[in-house]
Amino acid sequence: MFSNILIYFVVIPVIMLAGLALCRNIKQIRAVAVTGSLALTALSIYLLVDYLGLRAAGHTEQMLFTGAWDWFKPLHIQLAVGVDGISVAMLILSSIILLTGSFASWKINPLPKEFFLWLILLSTGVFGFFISIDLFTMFMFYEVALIPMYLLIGVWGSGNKNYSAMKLTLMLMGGSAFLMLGLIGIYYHSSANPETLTWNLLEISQNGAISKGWQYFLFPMTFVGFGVLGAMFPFHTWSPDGHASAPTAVSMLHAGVLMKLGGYGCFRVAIYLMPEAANDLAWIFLILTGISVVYGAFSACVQTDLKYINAYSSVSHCGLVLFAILMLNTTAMTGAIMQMLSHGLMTALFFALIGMIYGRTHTRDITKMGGLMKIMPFLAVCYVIAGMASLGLPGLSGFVAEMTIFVGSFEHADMFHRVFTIVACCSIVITAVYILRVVGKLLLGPVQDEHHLKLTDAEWWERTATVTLIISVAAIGCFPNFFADLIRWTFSSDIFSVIGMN
Amino acid sequence: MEATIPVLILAIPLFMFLFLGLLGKFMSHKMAGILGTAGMGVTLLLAYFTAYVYFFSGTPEFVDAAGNRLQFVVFNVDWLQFYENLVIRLGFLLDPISAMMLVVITTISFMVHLYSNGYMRDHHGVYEHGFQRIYAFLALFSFSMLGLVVATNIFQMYIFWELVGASSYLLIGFYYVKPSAVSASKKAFIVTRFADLGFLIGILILSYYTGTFSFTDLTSVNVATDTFAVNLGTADHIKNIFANSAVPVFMGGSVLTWALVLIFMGGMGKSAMLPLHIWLPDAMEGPTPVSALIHAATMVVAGVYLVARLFPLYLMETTALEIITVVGAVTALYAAMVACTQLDIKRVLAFSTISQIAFMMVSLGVARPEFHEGLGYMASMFHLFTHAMFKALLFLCAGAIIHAVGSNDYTSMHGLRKHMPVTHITFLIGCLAIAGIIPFSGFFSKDEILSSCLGHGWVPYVWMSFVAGLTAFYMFRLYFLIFWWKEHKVPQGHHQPHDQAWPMTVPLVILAAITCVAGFIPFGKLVSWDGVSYDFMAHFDWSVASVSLLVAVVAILIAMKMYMKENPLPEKMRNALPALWTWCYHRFYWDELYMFITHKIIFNGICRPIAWFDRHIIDGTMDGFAYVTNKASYAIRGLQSGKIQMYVWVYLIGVLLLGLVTAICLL
Amino acid sequence: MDITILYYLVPSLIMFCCGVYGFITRRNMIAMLISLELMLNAVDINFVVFNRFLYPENMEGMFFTLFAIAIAAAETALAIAIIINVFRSAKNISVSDLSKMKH
Amino acid sequence: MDYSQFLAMKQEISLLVLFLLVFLSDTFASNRGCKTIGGLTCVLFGLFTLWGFCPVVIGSDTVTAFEGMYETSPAIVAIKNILNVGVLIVLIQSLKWTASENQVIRRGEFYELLLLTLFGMYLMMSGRHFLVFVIGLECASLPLAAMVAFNKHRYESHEAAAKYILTAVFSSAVLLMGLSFVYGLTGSLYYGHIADSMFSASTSNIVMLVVALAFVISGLGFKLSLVPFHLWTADVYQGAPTSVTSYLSVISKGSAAFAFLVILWQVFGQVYSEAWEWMLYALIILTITIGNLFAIRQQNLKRFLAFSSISQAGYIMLGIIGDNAMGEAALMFYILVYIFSNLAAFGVIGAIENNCGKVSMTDYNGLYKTNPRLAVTMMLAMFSLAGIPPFAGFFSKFFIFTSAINQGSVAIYVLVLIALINTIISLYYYLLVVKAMFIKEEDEFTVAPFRSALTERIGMWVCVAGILGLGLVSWFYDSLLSVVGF
Repeated sequence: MFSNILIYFVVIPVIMLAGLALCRNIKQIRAVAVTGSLALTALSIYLLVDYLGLRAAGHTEQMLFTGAWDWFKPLHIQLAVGVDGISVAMLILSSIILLTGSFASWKINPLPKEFFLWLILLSTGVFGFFISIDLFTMFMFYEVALIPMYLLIGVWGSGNKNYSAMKLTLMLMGGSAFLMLGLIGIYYHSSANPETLTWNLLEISQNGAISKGWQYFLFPMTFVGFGVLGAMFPFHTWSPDGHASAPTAVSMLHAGVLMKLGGYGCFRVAIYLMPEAANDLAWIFLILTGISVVYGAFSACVQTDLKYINAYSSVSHCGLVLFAILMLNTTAMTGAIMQMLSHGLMTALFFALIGMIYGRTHTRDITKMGGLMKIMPFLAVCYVIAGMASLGLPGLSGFVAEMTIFVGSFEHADMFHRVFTIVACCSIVITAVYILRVVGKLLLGPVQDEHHLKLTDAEWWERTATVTLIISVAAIGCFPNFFADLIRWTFSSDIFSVIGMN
Repeated sequence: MEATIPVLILAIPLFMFLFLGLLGKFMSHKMAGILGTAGMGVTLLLAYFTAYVYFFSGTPEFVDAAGNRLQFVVFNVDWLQFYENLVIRLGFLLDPISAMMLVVITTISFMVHLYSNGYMRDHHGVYEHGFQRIYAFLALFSFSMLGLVVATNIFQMYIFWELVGASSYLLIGFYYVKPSAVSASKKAFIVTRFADLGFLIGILILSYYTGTFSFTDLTSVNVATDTFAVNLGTADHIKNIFANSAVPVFMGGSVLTWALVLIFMGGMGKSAMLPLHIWLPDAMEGPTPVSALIHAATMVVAGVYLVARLFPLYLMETTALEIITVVGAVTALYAAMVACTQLDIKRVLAFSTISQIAFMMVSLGVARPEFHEGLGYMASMFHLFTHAMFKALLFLCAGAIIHAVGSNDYTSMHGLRKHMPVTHITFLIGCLAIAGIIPFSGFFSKDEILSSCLGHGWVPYVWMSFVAGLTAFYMFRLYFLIFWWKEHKVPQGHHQPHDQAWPMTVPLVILAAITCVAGFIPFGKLVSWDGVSYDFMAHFDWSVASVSLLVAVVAILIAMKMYMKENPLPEKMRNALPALWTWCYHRFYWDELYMFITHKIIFNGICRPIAWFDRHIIDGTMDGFAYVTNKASYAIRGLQSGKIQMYVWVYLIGVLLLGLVTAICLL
Repeated sequence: MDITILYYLVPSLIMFCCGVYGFITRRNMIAMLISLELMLNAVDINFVVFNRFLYPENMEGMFFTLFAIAIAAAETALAIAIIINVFRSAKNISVSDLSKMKH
Repeated sequence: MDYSQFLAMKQEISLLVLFLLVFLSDTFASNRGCKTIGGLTCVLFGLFTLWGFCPVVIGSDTVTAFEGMYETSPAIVAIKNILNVGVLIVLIQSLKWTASENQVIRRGEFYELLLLTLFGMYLMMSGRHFLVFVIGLECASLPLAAMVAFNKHRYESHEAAAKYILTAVFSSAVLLMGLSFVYGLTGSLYYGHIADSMFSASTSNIVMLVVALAFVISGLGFKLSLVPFHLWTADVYQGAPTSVTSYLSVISKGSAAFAFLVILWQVFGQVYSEAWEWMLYALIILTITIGNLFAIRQQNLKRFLAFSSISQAGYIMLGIIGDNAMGEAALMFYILVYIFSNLAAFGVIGAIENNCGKVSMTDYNGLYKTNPRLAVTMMLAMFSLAGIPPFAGFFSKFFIFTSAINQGSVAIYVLVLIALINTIISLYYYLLVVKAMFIKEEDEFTVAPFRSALTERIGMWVCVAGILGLGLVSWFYDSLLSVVGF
C-alpha cells in the first residue's frame, strides 16, 4: 500500500497534523507547516515528472499509479487511488496554494496551532479527493474538506463571520446531500450484475451499466451537488459572504482549491460516468452557468468590499469552468481545467494580497483607500499583475484558459451554443471594467487617508507567497502548451465516444 | 535568412523591460535612461538591417524572379494547440508592410527614448519620479508593437494587440497620482477592450470556418495575379467555404462579412475610429513622448495595419470595405472639424491624428485592384509611414513647447518663434507636411490617397479633399497661435522659454529631415497589396495633385489671415455659427453620450439591479429557508405542552390514524 | 339465548374506552391510575375471551392474562410510589401542575 | 422438560448471576463497604462483557429454546454485546455521581435496577413469543421509572418519573390491546405461528391485523420515541439524572430498535409492502423532521440531546426498510456508533453537571478557552452525531442510507432525500453547540476550568476512541455484517 506514491499525499498531511499537535510555540508550528507543504509541493512535482515519464514510455491507461485496497469489502468500498493529467495538475495547484497559504498566515492569531490543524485537515481532504477514484472515499474526503471551513471562518474570520460560516457550511452540506444520494444511486446501477456492484470510477465507466432513465435522475443530482461548491448560479451565494469573512489563507485555499473540487467532481463524476445524460441535459446547466458568468461579473462591478469583488469574480470565472465542461468537447474541457488552474492561482494571489492590505489598512472598503501604489508599491504592483491575469492579459494564465474555452465552445455551430459563447466572451470586457475600477480606486490616484502614509510594504514571507504565485501564473501563461497537453490526454481518450466527442 | 536577428529584435526590448522593471530601482536614473536608449538603439540597427535585407538583398526567399515581393516566415513556434489544425504560433513574418513597420516603430521608438532623457526632467535637470519605470514601459510597448507587426497568424496578432493595449494603459496612467490620468487610462483600456471583443469574436468565426489562424493561409487569395508564395489549397478552400450555401447568413450579412466587420471593429478601437474614438483625446494625459510614440505614430495605426494584413480577405467581401470607407470618411471629417476648435495643443494633435488615420482607412477602403493596381493600399501604407514621422515630430515639438511653457493651453503660448527657433522651424515643417505642401512627405502620400478616392468615385474624392483643406487650416491655426498671434509675455515666476537640451532637439531635427525627404521614397516599388512592385509616379495624377495643393494653400492663407496677427476675426467667426462651434468644441458630446450609456444605463441600470437581485432575491431565498424552518419550529412548540394528557391524546390520534389510514388503503 | 363472543368483547372495548377517557380527562393522578387499570383489565378480558371462545385447545391467553395482571400490579405499585414522591415535593397530585418542563 | 435448554440463554443467566452478586454484596456490605459496590459492579460487568465475546456464547448458528419462545443467534449476541459495551461505559461514567453525598445513601440500588432493565432488554430481543417480549418490555421500562425518579431533591426528577410511568403504562396497555387482537386473529403468540397464519388469513383479517399492528408499533415506538409517540422523551430526559438519561437515550433505544426490527420482519414480514411499509415511511419522516425542528430551539443540553436522539431514532428506522442483512447490520452498526457518540456527549454534560451543575448551552460559551479537552470531546461527539467524516457517525449514516436505498423503489429515493435534507438541519443545531464552545467568547457564566474525575475521563477516552476508530477501521462493520442474517 505504501509503495504507491499517491498515498503520501494523504500521509504527509496526517503526519503534519501529528506534528502540529506536538508543537509548543509559533516557530515550531511555522516550521511544521512550511516543511510539510514544501514536501507536498516537491512530491507533486515529482509526481508530475514521473507521470509524464510514464506517458512518454507509452502507458496509455486511463489512470496511472492506480491502486485499490479493500476497505469495506461487503459494500465493495475500496481505498482506490489513481491519477491522470487533470488530477496531477490539481495536486500541484493544491500544494502550491497550501504552501503560499501557510506563508500568508505567518502571523495568524489567536490560536495559531488550532488554525493550522484545521487548515491541514482541510487540505488532507483536498488531496485525498484528488487522488481517489473510489466514489465513497472521494465523497468522504470531500466532506472532510468542507467542515473545517466552519471553524476556520467562525473563529479566525472577520465581519459577519457567524452568519457567513453557518451559511457556507449548510449550503455546501445541502449540496453534498444531493451528492450522497446521487452517488449511492450510481453505486446501485454501477454494474449489470448485482454481485459486482462497485464504487470505482473506472470500472463504472467501463461497465456503462447506468440506464439512460437513471442517468436523467442521477446526473442532475451529482452535477448540482458538486455545482454548489463550484458556485453555480443560483447556488453561489455562500461564496461572497464566506470569502468575505474568511481569514486570508482560508479564502486562498477555499477559492483556490476547494471551489475546484466542484468543477473537478462535475467532470469526474457527473459527466464522466453519465455522458448520455450530460449530453442531453447540458443545455439546462449551460444556461445556468452562462448566466453566472456575466451575472457574477456584473455584480462585481458595484461592490465596494475588495473581497466581495473578488468573490463575485470567482463566481464568474468558476461559472466559466462549468460552462466549458458542459461544452463536452476536448478543447473546451481542456480550457476548463486550465481555467481551474489559472483561476485557482490568481484568485489565491488576489486573496493573499487583499489579506495583506487589510492587515495594514484594516479596511476592505475601496472607497476608504486610495493611492496605495505610493505607500506599498510591491503589494500594489502584485495586485495589478493579479488583475491583469484575471482580465486575461496574454502572457498570464487567464488569457490562455479563456481563449481555449472560447475556441472550444465555438466548435458548436448551432445558434444556442453560439449565443451563449458570445455572452460568455462579453465577460472579458466586464472583467476589465471591475478590475480597473478597483485598481484605479485602490492603488492609483491620490492617497485617501493620511494614516495610511506610515504603513509599510510587504514582509519577506508575504513576498515569498506572492512571488511564488505570480511565477506560477506567468508559467502557465507563457508555456500553455505544456499544461494543455498534460490535460488534453484525458479528454482525447475514448470514454466520450458515446457522445461523439472529438 | 536565419532567425537570430529577428529573435533579437523581439528579445532585446523584452529583456530591457524585465531588466529595467525589476532592477530599475537599484540603478541611477541616468543609467536607466542610457541603458534603455542603448537597448532601443541596438534594436533599431537590427530592424534597419532586417528591412534592408528584405527589400534590397534580392535573395530569392524575399523576391521572386519577376521582382515581386514574397512573404517569408522566419520562424514559427507552436505556443498553444487547440486541435490539429488550429494552433497559436509565435513567429516572425517578413513581408513589405511588416518590414516597413519595423522601420517605423524602431525609428520613432528610438527617438522617443532619446527624447525622454531630456523631457522627463525639470529645468534643473532633476529626473521625474518613476523615470526608470517609463523606460521599462516604453521597452514593453516596443516589444509588443514589434510582435504585433511581425505576427504570422491572427491570434498572435491578437495576443500582442492586447499587450500593446496594456502597455498603453500603463503609459497613459504614468502620472498615476493624477485622477484625470487614471480615468483616462481606464477609459482607453476599456474602450479598446470592448473593440477587442469584436476582434476576438471575428477571429473565432473566421478560424471556425477556415480552420486556420495563419495569415499566409488566410490571405492566399488569387484575385488578380497571385504572387504570394502560399498554398492555393487553402485559398480555394476558403473561397469554397464562404461560397458554400451551408454557411449561415446572419442578419443579411454573410458569415465572412460579419467576421471581417467584427475584426475591423477591433481596428476601430485601436485606431480610434468613430464611435470608438473617445479614448484617444483623453490619452493625452500621458507624457508627451508617449503620446508621440503610441498615440500618434505606432499603436493607433495598428487598426490600419490589421486591415492591410487581411486586405485580400476584405477584397473577397467588398461590403466590409464599403463600411470601412464610410466609417473612415465620417471620422476624418468629424475629427478635423473638432480639431479646428480645440485649445489644448495636444488635443488638436490628437484629433488630427484621428483624422489622418481615417485617411488611411479610407484609402484602404477605396483600394481596388482594378484601379491603379490597388494604389489605395500602397497609399495608405505610405501615408502611415510619413504620418508616423511628421506626427511624431509635431508631438515632440509640442512636448518641447509644453516643457518650456509648462502648460498645454496655447492661450498661454503665442509668439514663441523668437524664443524657440529650432522648435519653430521643425514644427513648421511638420505642419507643411501634414497640410500636404510639396515637397514634404505628406503631400505625396495624401495625394495618392486622394487619387485612389477619385478612382472610387467623386463623392469620396471631394469629401476627403475638403477634409484635407480643414487639416491644413487647423494645423496652421495651431501653428500661428503658438508661434505668432502676439508677443509672448512670460507669466510671473516663470523663466524665459527656450529651446531644449540636445536630447530633445536632436530627435526633432532628425524627424524633420526625414519628413522633408520621405516623400521621394519610391514606395510603390517596395509596398503593394500583392507584392507586385510598380512605380507609382506612373499613377501620379497632376490634376488631383494641383487641386489638393490649391486647397491646402487656400486653407493656410485663411488660417494666416485669421491667426497670424491678433485680431477679432476668430471671435466673429465663432459668433457667426455659434451652434456649430459649440458642438465642435464639445466634440459633438460623444463623451457625454458614453457617460450616459456606461453610467446611467449599464452601471445603474444593469449592475446595481443585478447586485440587488443577488442580495435580496437569491440570497433572500436561501435565508428564507432558514427563516421558515425557525418559524416552523416555533409554530409547533405547542405540541410539547408538558401535559401528560395532551401527550396521550397525540399518541392515540397517532395510533388510530396509522391504523385506520392503512386499513382504508387496504380495503 | 346463547352468549356469543361479542357479549364479552363489546364490554371490554367499552371498558377500554372508558379507561382512555378517564385517563385523558381526570386531573387527579390516582384517578388516572385507576383508568389505566381499567384499560389493562379490558385487555385481560380480551385475552381470556379469545382463548375461551376461539382457541380453547391451549391456554396461551389465560397465561398471558395472569402475567398481565401481575405486571399491572407492579406498574400500579411503582406508579403509586412515584405519585407519593411527587406529592412530597409538589404538595398536590393534580396532573395539571405536572407541566414544569415543556416546549 | 429438558433443562439443558437453559444453556441456550448463557448471557441472561450470567447476567442474573451478576445481578445477584451485586444485590447480595449490597445487602450484606457495611456502610463503608458499600462505597465499593460501584467499582465492583463495573469490574464484574466488564468481565461479563468480555464473556459475551467468547465463542462459546456467540455460538455458530441460531438456537431456540422452550418450543421457540426464546432464540439466540450470533447476531443477537452481537447486539447484546454492543449494548453491554454501552452499559459498561454508562456505569463507569456514573461512578462519580453515585458516589456523590446525596446518592451514596442509595448504596447499590442504581446498579441493581440498571442490571434488571438490561435483563429485560435481553428478553425483548431474544423473545420469540409475545409473552416473553412483554415481560421483557415491562421489565425494561418499569425499573427505569424508578431510576428516573432517582434524584430525591430535584422536583424535575419526580415530574419526569411521573410522566414516564403514566405514559409508559398507557402505551403498554395499548400495546397489549393490540396483542390481544393479534391473538384473537391468529390464535397464537408465537412469532412463527403468527407469521404462518398470515398466509391463510383472509383480507378482512389482514385489515384487522393491520390495526392491531398499529397498536403494537405504537408500543414499540414509545420505547424508541418515534413521533408521535415521543412526547414524553424530552421531559424525561431533562428531568432524569444525567446517567439515567444517557442510559435511556442509548441502551433502551438500541434494544427497542432491534426488537422492533425482529418483530416487524419475523411476525409481520408477510404484510410488509401492503401494510407497514408506508406506516414506517410516515413515521420516519415525521420523526426525523419533528425531532430536528424541536431540537433547533433547545437551550438545555439534555433536552437538546433528547430531541436529537429522537431524530436519530428516525435514521435508525431506515435500517429496517428493505429486508436484508445489510439493513440489519447497518442498524446494529448505527446503534453501536450512536452509543459511543451520544455517551461522549453525555459524558461531557455529566462531568460539567457534576462539577458545577450547569447544563444550559449558554454556559458552554467559550468552553474551549477554559476546558479544551471537554470541548474537543463534545465537538467530536457533535460531528459524529451530525455525520461528518472521518468520524464514525458519517459511516453509520452512509451505510444506513445505502442499505435503505437497496430496496430500490423511487419512493425510497425520495424518503432518503428527505432524510438527507434533514441532516442539514441537524448539522445546524449540532454546530450551534460547537459555535458556543469555540466561537463565542467566554463570559462570567462559563464553566470555570476544572479537572474531571478519572472515571469520567476514562469513559470519555473510550468514547473518543470509538468515535475515531469505529468508522475508519472497517473490521467492526464487516464482522457485524458477517454475523447477521435471518
